[in-house]
Amino acid sequence: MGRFLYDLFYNSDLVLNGWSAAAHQSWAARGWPPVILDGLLQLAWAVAAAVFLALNALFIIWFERKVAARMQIRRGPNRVGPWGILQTLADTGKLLIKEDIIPDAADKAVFRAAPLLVLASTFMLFVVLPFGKGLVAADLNVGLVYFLAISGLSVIGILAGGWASNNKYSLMGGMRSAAQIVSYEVPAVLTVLSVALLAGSLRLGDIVRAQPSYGYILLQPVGFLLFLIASNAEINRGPFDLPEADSELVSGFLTEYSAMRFAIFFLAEYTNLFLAGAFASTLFLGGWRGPLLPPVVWFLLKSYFVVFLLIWIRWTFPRLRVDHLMELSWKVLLPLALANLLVTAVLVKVL
Amino acid sequence: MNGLDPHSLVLRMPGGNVLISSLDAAINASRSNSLWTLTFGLACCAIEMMAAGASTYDWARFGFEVPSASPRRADMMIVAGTVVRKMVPVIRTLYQQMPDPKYVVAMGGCAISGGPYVYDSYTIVRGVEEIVPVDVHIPGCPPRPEALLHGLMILQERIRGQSVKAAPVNQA
Amino acid sequence: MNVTFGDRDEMSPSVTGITPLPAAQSTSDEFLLNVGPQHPATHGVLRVVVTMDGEVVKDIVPHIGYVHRGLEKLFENRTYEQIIPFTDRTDYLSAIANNFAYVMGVERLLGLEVPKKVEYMRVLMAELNRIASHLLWLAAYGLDMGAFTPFLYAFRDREEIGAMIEEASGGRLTTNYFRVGGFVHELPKEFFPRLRKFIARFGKAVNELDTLLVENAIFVARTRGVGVIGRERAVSYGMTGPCLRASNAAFDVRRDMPYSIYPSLDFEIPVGRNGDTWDRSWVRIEEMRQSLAILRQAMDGFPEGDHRTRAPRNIEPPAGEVYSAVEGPRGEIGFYIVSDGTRKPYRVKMRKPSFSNFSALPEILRGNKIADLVAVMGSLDLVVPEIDR
Amino acid sequence: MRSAEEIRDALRGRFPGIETRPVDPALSVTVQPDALREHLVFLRDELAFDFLVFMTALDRPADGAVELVYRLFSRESRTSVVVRVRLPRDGARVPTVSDIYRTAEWHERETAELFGVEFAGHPDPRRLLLPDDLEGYPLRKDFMHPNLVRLPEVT
Repeated sequence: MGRFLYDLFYNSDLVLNGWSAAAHQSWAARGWPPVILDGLLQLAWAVAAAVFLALNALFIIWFERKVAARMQIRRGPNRVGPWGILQTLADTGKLLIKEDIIPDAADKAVFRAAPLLVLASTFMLFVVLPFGKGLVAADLNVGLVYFLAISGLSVIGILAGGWASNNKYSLMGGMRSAAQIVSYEVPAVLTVLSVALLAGSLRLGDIVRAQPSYGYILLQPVGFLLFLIASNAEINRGPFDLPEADSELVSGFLTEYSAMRFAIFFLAEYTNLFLAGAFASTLFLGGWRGPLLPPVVWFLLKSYFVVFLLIWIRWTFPRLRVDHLMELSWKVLLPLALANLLVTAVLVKVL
Repeated sequence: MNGLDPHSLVLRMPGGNVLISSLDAAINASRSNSLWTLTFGLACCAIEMMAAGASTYDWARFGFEVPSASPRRADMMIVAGTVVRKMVPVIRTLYQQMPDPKYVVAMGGCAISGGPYVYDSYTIVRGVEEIVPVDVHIPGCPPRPEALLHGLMILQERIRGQSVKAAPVNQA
Repeated sequence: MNVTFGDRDEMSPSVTGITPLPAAQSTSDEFLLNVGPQHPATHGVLRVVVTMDGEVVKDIVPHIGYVHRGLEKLFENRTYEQIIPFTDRTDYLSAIANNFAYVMGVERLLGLEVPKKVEYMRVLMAELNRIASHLLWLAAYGLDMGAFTPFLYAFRDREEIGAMIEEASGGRLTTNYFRVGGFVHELPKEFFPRLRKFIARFGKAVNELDTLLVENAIFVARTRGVGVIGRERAVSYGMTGPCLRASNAAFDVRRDMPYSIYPSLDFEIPVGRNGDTWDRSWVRIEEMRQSLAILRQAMDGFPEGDHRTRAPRNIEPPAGEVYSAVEGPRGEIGFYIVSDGTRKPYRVKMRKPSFSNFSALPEILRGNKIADLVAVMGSLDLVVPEIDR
Repeated sequence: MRSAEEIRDALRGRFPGIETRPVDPALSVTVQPDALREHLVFLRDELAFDFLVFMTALDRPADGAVELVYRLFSRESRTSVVVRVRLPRDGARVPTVSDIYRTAEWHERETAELFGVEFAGHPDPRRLLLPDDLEGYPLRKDFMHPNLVRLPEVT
């Protein structure tokens, strides 16, 4: 039993593969088509990811509130549950049962679809995310490309939401967001490319395994910084939170959203925050690898550490202006990323 | 409503009362602990409202954390300051834009009755109650942040007394 | 308002009681954006309608009057003493400076001399009030710029000042502390030790705030060269206070229309070079430091004496008129009081700095980017009831 | 540095027959409505009164007049001048000075709606503070409004 638990945590790939093989065998023995089993297994992954997504969002919102409060010499939520840990649950519960308003002038179908689009693109990223050894829904051989492609998708939902609201603030928020995500995608791709050069693979599992014990952060310090900045901008968080800038655009593309639809956006936003941390730790911090502790724990610790960094940044800096934001991407990050890629390529060839 | 009313149907079910009361408990706990305010400062009271949100008083502790600039996500409107006639249509619109259930807190003398401007002012509205239904009045000119927090806790208590069987406090 | 009016460009005039804008000869590139009356950037209830040509502001029309209480009419039916608490509430951030200007005006009408100690107490209170007001500006401006944390740091120190003022006057915000001829209470015994501690601590805290917000690279990039107004234009628009001094015009009521004990105090008047948004911010930070210097001097030279002088019970100034002005946190706060010899003033006109400062907004903003709207409006440090009165 | 006396003499030299008197630390000058602009331009350009502190009005129903008050300040000489214009209560009309002092634009809009004074040539004569449906001029002494309840006299 102890052996089994140890394997479950430390050699999850063996255990999972074993289970999957056994299931396939008994399935085949009954003569049922294996494609259904594959579908069921994928469904199990999806359910697991959904549960994780919800729990993680609950935790991460609470975490951000507490961390921000401590940085601001106050206490943060502490009345609902121990240390206020259930505060997010109360907020979610309230949003669920609140009146859902769809403005008369809105494009109703698109207005309804937008939050789902955003959430779906977020959810899809979990497919390639390696939580631990073998703990990945599908370790695609083009995982990195998949990640880059899907992470750009959420902009469609945001733009749709902003446009469908038929409100100028929403529209401006949506437009800003589109411009921002598209321009920060470029340096993000270039930095990720240098990681791929180092690892010699686009499969995320291979990238994790190819890293030295200290991760790629020491080989790619500039790359890590660039990736952090670019992904921070892509998830629309401060100081790049222009699409939903309170003092300028009321709440940007979210202005007309209420109740459940807002909650979905909110959920997607915080899941994206986690994903930014998760991918940064996968690509630069050695992912789930680490001594002693089980890989899952290492992975979560590293991810939450990066999340903490992002929270720290958010609560320290004022917001950028739109044109400065674009300048930062095209005039600073892009040349840096190119130079970083060039240097990496040369070094990989020479060494 | 006739017999098809879902509330009475549930109540007629065996154990329906238990279901309703535990549902009430869950809903009221969520609602009362997550009151997001519409950022709506009119005058002096707005400064004390800001102070209530700042470090010393920190209303985030009670779940009033998220100041919402858009009425679409606000649960309560704290009318903090003097209401004059030019502002009336705006306040009414804002109230209508808030999703149900929604609450209104009249903070300070001006929002309660017109405060010091009751006499000799040709523009004053004598209390925001003339425009929108008010749940809690908080006296003071301006009320201290403690008074505001106290008033909000009274609002929380009133929300906890609600039941899905009855109409919410405010049926506008 | 920001949401769901039938027509997003403009609220219908029947709803707002506002004259509709003259129909603009709108070309297809123009874009009307309505900001306010309830919008986080307006700090209260202002409304501006911006005509944009793409991202550039072509014209901007401010609408005010959403907190117009008709105070000047109200004053005509109140006795001179009854007016004092109302002066607090016109500009709640500088209640004491407003008290100061009004009470000084009535004293001048009466020909009343106040004891030295009263003058010192007034200066102490006024400077504490100035710091508190600038701190609130910093807090609110931080929010405008998307930085939430300076808000809480500024409020920490502001609470300390509020506690000191409350100890002396009984009120945190609207103090109603001044009376014609002196003060309503003596300063409490614990006031000076507390003030000394505060000065020592705040001297460091102001540097912290400076580096946290005003010296921050993002902040500098957003404010340098943005919202520039030259000296001549600023003067012509009647701007005063930090907004004028940022435009390289060293005008300070404390020095140019000397009152109270300010001529005997040693302090500098910080002057900006370019008249841009950053200069307006820097001037305020620097003024907090100068206020600390004034507080130190006033505390050291604090004389013995009575906290009030014998003023007539019923204040009936002789017929005449007076204009008394003080340097408030936002600029020149003036009370133009006309007396007809009865217990009630014939007319009180309040000259409020925010009114003139705000009237220059179209001039400042024209030709800037729409993204600068918030930065520029915040840097003017507007208090809406002061504009509307 | 000019003193109040020098300013008075300069004004008298330029506009003979002008009525002046000292008030408070400032000098008070009463001018005719037609000559207002000329005086202000002279004060601004020749005597460096570049700062219009405020402008307002006083309602004098006993005299059947509305009195406009312009308070100017010179940063150079640190002196003030009050320029007054007396207008009839009915059909009060005076040329705008908003092109001489930009700040006068808003002050004039305010005075126009509160006192019922017409400023000829004003660039933007909309109401400033009051809602459009308010009738009458609130700061006139005989203003009546259903919402205006007088404070009961306490003896």
